[in-house]
Amino acid sequence: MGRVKLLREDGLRHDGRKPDELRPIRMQVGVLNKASGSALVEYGATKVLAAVHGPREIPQKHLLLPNRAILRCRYHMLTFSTHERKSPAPSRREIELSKVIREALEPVVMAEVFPRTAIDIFIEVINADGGTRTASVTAASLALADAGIPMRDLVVGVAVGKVDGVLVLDIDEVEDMYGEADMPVAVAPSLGLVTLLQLNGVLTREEFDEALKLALKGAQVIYNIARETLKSRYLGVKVEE
Amino acid sequence: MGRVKLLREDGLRHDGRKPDELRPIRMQVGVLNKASGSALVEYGATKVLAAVHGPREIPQKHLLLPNRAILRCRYHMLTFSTHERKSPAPSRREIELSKVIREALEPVVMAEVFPRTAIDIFIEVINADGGTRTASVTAASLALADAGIPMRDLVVGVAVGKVDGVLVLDIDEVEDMYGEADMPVAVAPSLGLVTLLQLNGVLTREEFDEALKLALKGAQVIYNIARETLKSRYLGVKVEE
Amino acid sequence: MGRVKLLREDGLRHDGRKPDELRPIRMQVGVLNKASGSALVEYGATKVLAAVHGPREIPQKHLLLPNRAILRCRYHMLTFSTHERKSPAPSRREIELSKVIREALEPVVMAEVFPRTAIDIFIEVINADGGTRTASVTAASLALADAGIPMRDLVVGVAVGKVDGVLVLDIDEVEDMYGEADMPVAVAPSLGLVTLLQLNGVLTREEFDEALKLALKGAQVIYNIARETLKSRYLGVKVEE
Amino acid sequence: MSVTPSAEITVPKLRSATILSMLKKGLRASGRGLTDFRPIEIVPGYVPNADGSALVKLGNTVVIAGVKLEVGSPYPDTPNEGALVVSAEFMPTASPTFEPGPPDENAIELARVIDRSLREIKAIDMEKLVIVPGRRVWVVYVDIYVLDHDGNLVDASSIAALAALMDTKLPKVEVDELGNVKVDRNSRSGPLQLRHKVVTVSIAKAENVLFVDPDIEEERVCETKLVITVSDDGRIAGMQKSGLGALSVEEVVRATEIALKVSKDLLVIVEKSLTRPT
Amino acid sequence: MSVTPSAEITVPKLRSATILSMLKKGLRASGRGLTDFRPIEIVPGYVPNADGSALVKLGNTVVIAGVKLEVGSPYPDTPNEGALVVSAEFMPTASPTFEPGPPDENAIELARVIDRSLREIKAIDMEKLVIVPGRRVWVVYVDIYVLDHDGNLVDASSIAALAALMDTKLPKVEVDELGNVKVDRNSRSGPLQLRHKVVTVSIAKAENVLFVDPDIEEERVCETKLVITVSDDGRIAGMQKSGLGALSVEEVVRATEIALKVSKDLLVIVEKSLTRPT
Amino acid sequence: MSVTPSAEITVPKLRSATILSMLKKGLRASGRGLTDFRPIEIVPGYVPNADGSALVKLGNTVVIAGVKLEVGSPYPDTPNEGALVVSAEFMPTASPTFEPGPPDENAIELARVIDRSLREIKAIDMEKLVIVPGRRVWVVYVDIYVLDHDGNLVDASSIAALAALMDTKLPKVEVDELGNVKVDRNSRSGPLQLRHKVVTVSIAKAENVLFVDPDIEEERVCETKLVITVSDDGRIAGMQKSGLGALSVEEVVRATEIALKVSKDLLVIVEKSLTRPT
Repeated sequence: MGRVKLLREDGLRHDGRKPDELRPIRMQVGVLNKASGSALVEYGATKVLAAVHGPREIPQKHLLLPNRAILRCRYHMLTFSTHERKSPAPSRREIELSKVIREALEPVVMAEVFPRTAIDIFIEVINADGGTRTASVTAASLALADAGIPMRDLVVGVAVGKVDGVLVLDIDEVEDMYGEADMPVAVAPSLGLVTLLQLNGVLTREEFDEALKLALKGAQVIYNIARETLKSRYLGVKVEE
Repeated sequence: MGRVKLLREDGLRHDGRKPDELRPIRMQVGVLNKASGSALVEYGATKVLAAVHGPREIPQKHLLLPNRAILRCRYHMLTFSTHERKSPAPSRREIELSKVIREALEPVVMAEVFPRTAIDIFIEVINADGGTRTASVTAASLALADAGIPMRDLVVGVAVGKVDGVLVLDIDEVEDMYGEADMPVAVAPSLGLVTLLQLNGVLTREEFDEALKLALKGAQVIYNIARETLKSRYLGVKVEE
Repeated sequence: MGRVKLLREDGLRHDGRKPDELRPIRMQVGVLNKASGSALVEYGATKVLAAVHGPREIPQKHLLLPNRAILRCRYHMLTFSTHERKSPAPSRREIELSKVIREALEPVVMAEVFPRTAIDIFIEVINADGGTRTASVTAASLALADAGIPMRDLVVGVAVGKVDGVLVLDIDEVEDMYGEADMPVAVAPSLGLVTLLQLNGVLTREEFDEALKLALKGAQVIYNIARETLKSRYLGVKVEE
Repeated sequence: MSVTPSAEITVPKLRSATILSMLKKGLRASGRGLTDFRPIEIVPGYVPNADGSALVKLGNTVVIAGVKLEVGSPYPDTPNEGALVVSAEFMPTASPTFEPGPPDENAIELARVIDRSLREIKAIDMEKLVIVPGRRVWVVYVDIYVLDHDGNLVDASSIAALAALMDTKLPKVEVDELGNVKVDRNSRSGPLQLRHKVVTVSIAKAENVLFVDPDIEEERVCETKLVITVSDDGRIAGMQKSGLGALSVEEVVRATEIALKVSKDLLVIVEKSLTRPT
Repeated sequence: MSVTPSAEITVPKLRSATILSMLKKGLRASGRGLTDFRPIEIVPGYVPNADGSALVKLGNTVVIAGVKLEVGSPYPDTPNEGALVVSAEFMPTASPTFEPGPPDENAIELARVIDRSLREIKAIDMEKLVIVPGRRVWVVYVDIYVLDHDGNLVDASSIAALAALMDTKLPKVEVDELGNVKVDRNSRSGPLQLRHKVVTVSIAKAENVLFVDPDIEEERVCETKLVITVSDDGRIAGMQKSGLGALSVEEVVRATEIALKVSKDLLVIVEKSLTRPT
Repeated sequence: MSVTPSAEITVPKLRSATILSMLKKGLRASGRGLTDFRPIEIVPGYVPNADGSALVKLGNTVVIAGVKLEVGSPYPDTPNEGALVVSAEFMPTASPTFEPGPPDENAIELARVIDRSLREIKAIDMEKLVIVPGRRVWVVYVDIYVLDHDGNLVDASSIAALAALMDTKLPKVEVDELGNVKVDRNSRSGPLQLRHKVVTVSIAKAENVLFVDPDIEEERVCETKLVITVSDDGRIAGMQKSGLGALSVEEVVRATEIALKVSKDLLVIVEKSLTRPT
């Protein structure tokens, strides 16, 4: 297998981006009718749908907590979202990411407002081109806001990678597959909190510090788009009334 | 694979039947001891056992309905009932047929008489030679009657097929496999209602109308046998007393 | 596959034991912190850990009995405990042995003392070199005692086998695999009761009677070790106070 | 076991009375005629990683279908044909009452109805899907996901499945001298060949009135449904009574007539969506 | 996890007292002697699509066993032998307390007891089941279904399994020069070869009395059971204590004696059912 | 679905207040310093039937890891490398709150964190695991069982996995001219080659204080954890925030510093346990 060249001679990435450049980001909220809240988020060709049901009562009473709402979260990939067809059975990866994404949202959801209820978050990866878990955090965050769930801050996600020895922002599938490291990060920028942090790959301490800074920078841009999306929807609703 | 010839030169079918002729039909009720009701039904070499438990309380209270009994139905094939050994895991076909058969019985069972209970119908295909779902409807209907469940009518089933361009009644496995269409039908003859209708195959509108008539004709014959079977059992019980 | 020779010319077994000789037996109780009781039992290279939780309440109320505690028992093999890696999915063998071991313990546990509770017994086979089910009975029995569950007697297990035509005590994996019969037995020696008895293989009636005697003889030795183990722990606790 | 469903989301009594009393007069609460479909929007090629895909909106019902082609072995009894596998899932995004997990009987029934619609009439030219005769063929996976549920999932899914198949392009393959197949999904050898186009028309029955494309409220008050598959040459290519109730013979015949008529418009709509530049 | 069972269907107190007090006197509520079996009816060849089958009624207990032969690979350590797979299911038709679903521990135990009964004594001549030495062999699937449960399922099942195996005829096979095997189930090459016949005899214990063939009421009041497999040459070919209670050593020995005696009659009954023209 | 956990076993209020108020002062209820691990005991070769194994006690936490080598096919995209499969189970022996059954999300996360720790830095020399190039390779199964749970399962498991791998000896194999592989587990061809050694250091956060190796009570009162994998050459080879809470950027950086320092001692301890005569 020939080594894939991820950085071009002009220092740009295989798709023409600069190392610290995001892919085109698109967001839309309120895309579904039967959910309490929903959002569609695209990072380049990565396309993720999130829906929220709740806060609501559930038959599984033993799961509920007396002092807060529980979050239930499923990260799920459509079979045709990936290069090779994904088996419909839940993969260990999907189970892990469901947990990691839930734990990225827990710090900002004001769950104490709705004791003895469940807030259910369903994430469907429609097309996977790298960064699905970080786009999922962003989409889930928007869907929660769209559902009117009070939150301390929006959480947004972005991955930093290392390819051909260089740290790059918002890696896509090819960069993830052939790169040396993938570091997904989710942050609540106004709170200054990191709520998701994974590193798959190897970095020196210096590289790690730099990668973290790059992620924060990218997250801030995505955060601004997310807030803008919610604001224009809110304004839109106003106008319609 | 050589094309199988399903109609002989004399216009009769591969087993010597005329196009509108049923296979030998045998029925027996009360064949099991521990069930509330039971029936064994044979259409030619197709052999189906149905058992009914209930109306009864069940631990899964959340399934129950306040204004009627629920029906629960399982269509299940023994591993050695088919030409090739059937895997013991429930197939998608078995799941679909369990639903289709339940929905064929729902219109005649007077479920409103037993609110907050379950009526369970277990169908075991002992030998499969075509027409198992329609024989199952007939057997389940007899088992329900044997269990003393009040019913608006008996439902009986029969399949019509198209083989070598000709519509034929009560198709067997070979005719199903190599024929052009298989149309299982279940009817409640006294009510004039079609309670199960599927078409697997392609028919013109004219063929469809003709096939439906043929099915109704066959169903009437089976209906008469079913009523005779119940009557003789009832008389038999009387005599024994 | 060449026939394996299990008896040497001097009449000793492949590992140098006499026909009626046990392997080195080691027992230890209270080996775990979070369980109500626990024991580690070794018959030669066979190594089994048992833990008991309870008597305790459980969420599955429908399983509980009004007049006694229920026993719940799982016999489970670690994937690397066997020669070939064991699949992590529960095997039919594990399911059967869980039942057989539970039923070997039922006669001695004074379950009537703790109505409407569950006593849970978890057995982990760490290394399997023959006799895992009988070592499991012994370990479970010690773990129950360590948990302070009142018992009518200790139950201990040992297997007798037939190899090269000779009855031998406490067979190991090789003797089990290439021998002619394997007869695991568990007894409550003070009560004079056989609580587990299986025969996998073929014996004449005379051989069976002799095998049973040999098992009882071995069990008595194991019983003495088990009682000694509990006594020294009890004394040990005393001293520590 | 198949269990009598509880009415998960009940339609308010007043609303359901309105729907039914209007139906009796041949009218629908939405203002639609009895044989009118809701607006249909089709976005072919919605999923780049699929070999073919379509997003379909039927009113507020949203369905995605995607096609993936995989190299596999042919069935022993059809060594020179490709294979077709249709599955469907009702996503928890689509309704507060849908639970995540493997497809339930409703999703399985839907998938099997669409599978038979495509299979019985040989909609796909299976013989064109042979890669190494007798040994390697294309397996066509059609996966249908219901994302938003506002009624008539079967027809929305059948339209999505058809549109996704019409959008499908076969990946290029290389076969070496040993018969090993190498797939290159970045190049395409051409579109999937369809011999027939089919759609389902679900006829709902309530108050002895038959009508098409029930929305979710109409579905909850109607007695039963008859799903009828119609092919582009006007034949009946499948049928399935679905739901608790029953139909008279006369109603069955009338439903068939409606389906044969309405299906023509549906096929035109699908056709157009695929040929317009997207 | 194996769990102490709750007495799903309890025998009325008075009835259970009667059964036990009669047993104490060596009598049974049914009038049977302690070593009497209920009437046994065997219908070999009950299932045309099976390669061998038998319907067995033991009193009101009804069991079907069917045999299917499939071409498979031998186990690596026995390359020149066929394989045997025994399974059992307790059907929900058999008792209001049986749930549909995969076999529970009772069904698994039953299947494994019968599997070992047949396997350990090499009841089937496994070497006769080789089709292509080292590569293709017959796999013998014995599937047992309990249809009606009135006690003593193990013995009814062991009789059914034996009768089904005795009824089994091997399908004809053709092997081409490449070693590919083609099965023709419409012709038969001959009966399955059995080297030994075995039956189980389940001895129940209550009030320190041992008796055979317990019906369902007797099972519910008895303390434990000892299942003993006996071969046609009078050897003990398997054993399994099953149930909550225990036996004394003396009881074990006595149970063995009973089983050795009773088994002879059972084997004669099976033999006869298979040789009479059906 | 991943669900917010209920605090299965709650720490008594007074105890939890003590732990937290001491932490605020930089002290721990156990008397340990903030960067002190509990005593570590490693027993390599604990399981004779494993190809490599280790029992690890970290305070009262007990974990067994075992390695089994099986001959398998390489992944298509790495035809000349062996494969690694890591799994973990939390045994019901370890805690009254653990249920038997397939691994839950916590066990799966733990296994995947350790899998990536080993995989990303290529700790195992995968190219040394080829038996028949392109066709047959060793698959390295690392199975981790938590037997007693007193907190910090990840670090105990990562130590156990590393020690088990260091204990692993490859079975001898013979390859015949047809490429068939025969394994002889009774002889060994040599130790498994490791290119790197890695351990995880889990940093807990409570009251804005960071500390290592939380015991079970500390885990229950802490807000979140950051698991950091460090390699023997002082690089960061993996990271995972785990738990409900969040960290500030400054805390992330500080945690990394702590992990880099502490990991050196851990690696020395593992190294020693494997070289001392056992």
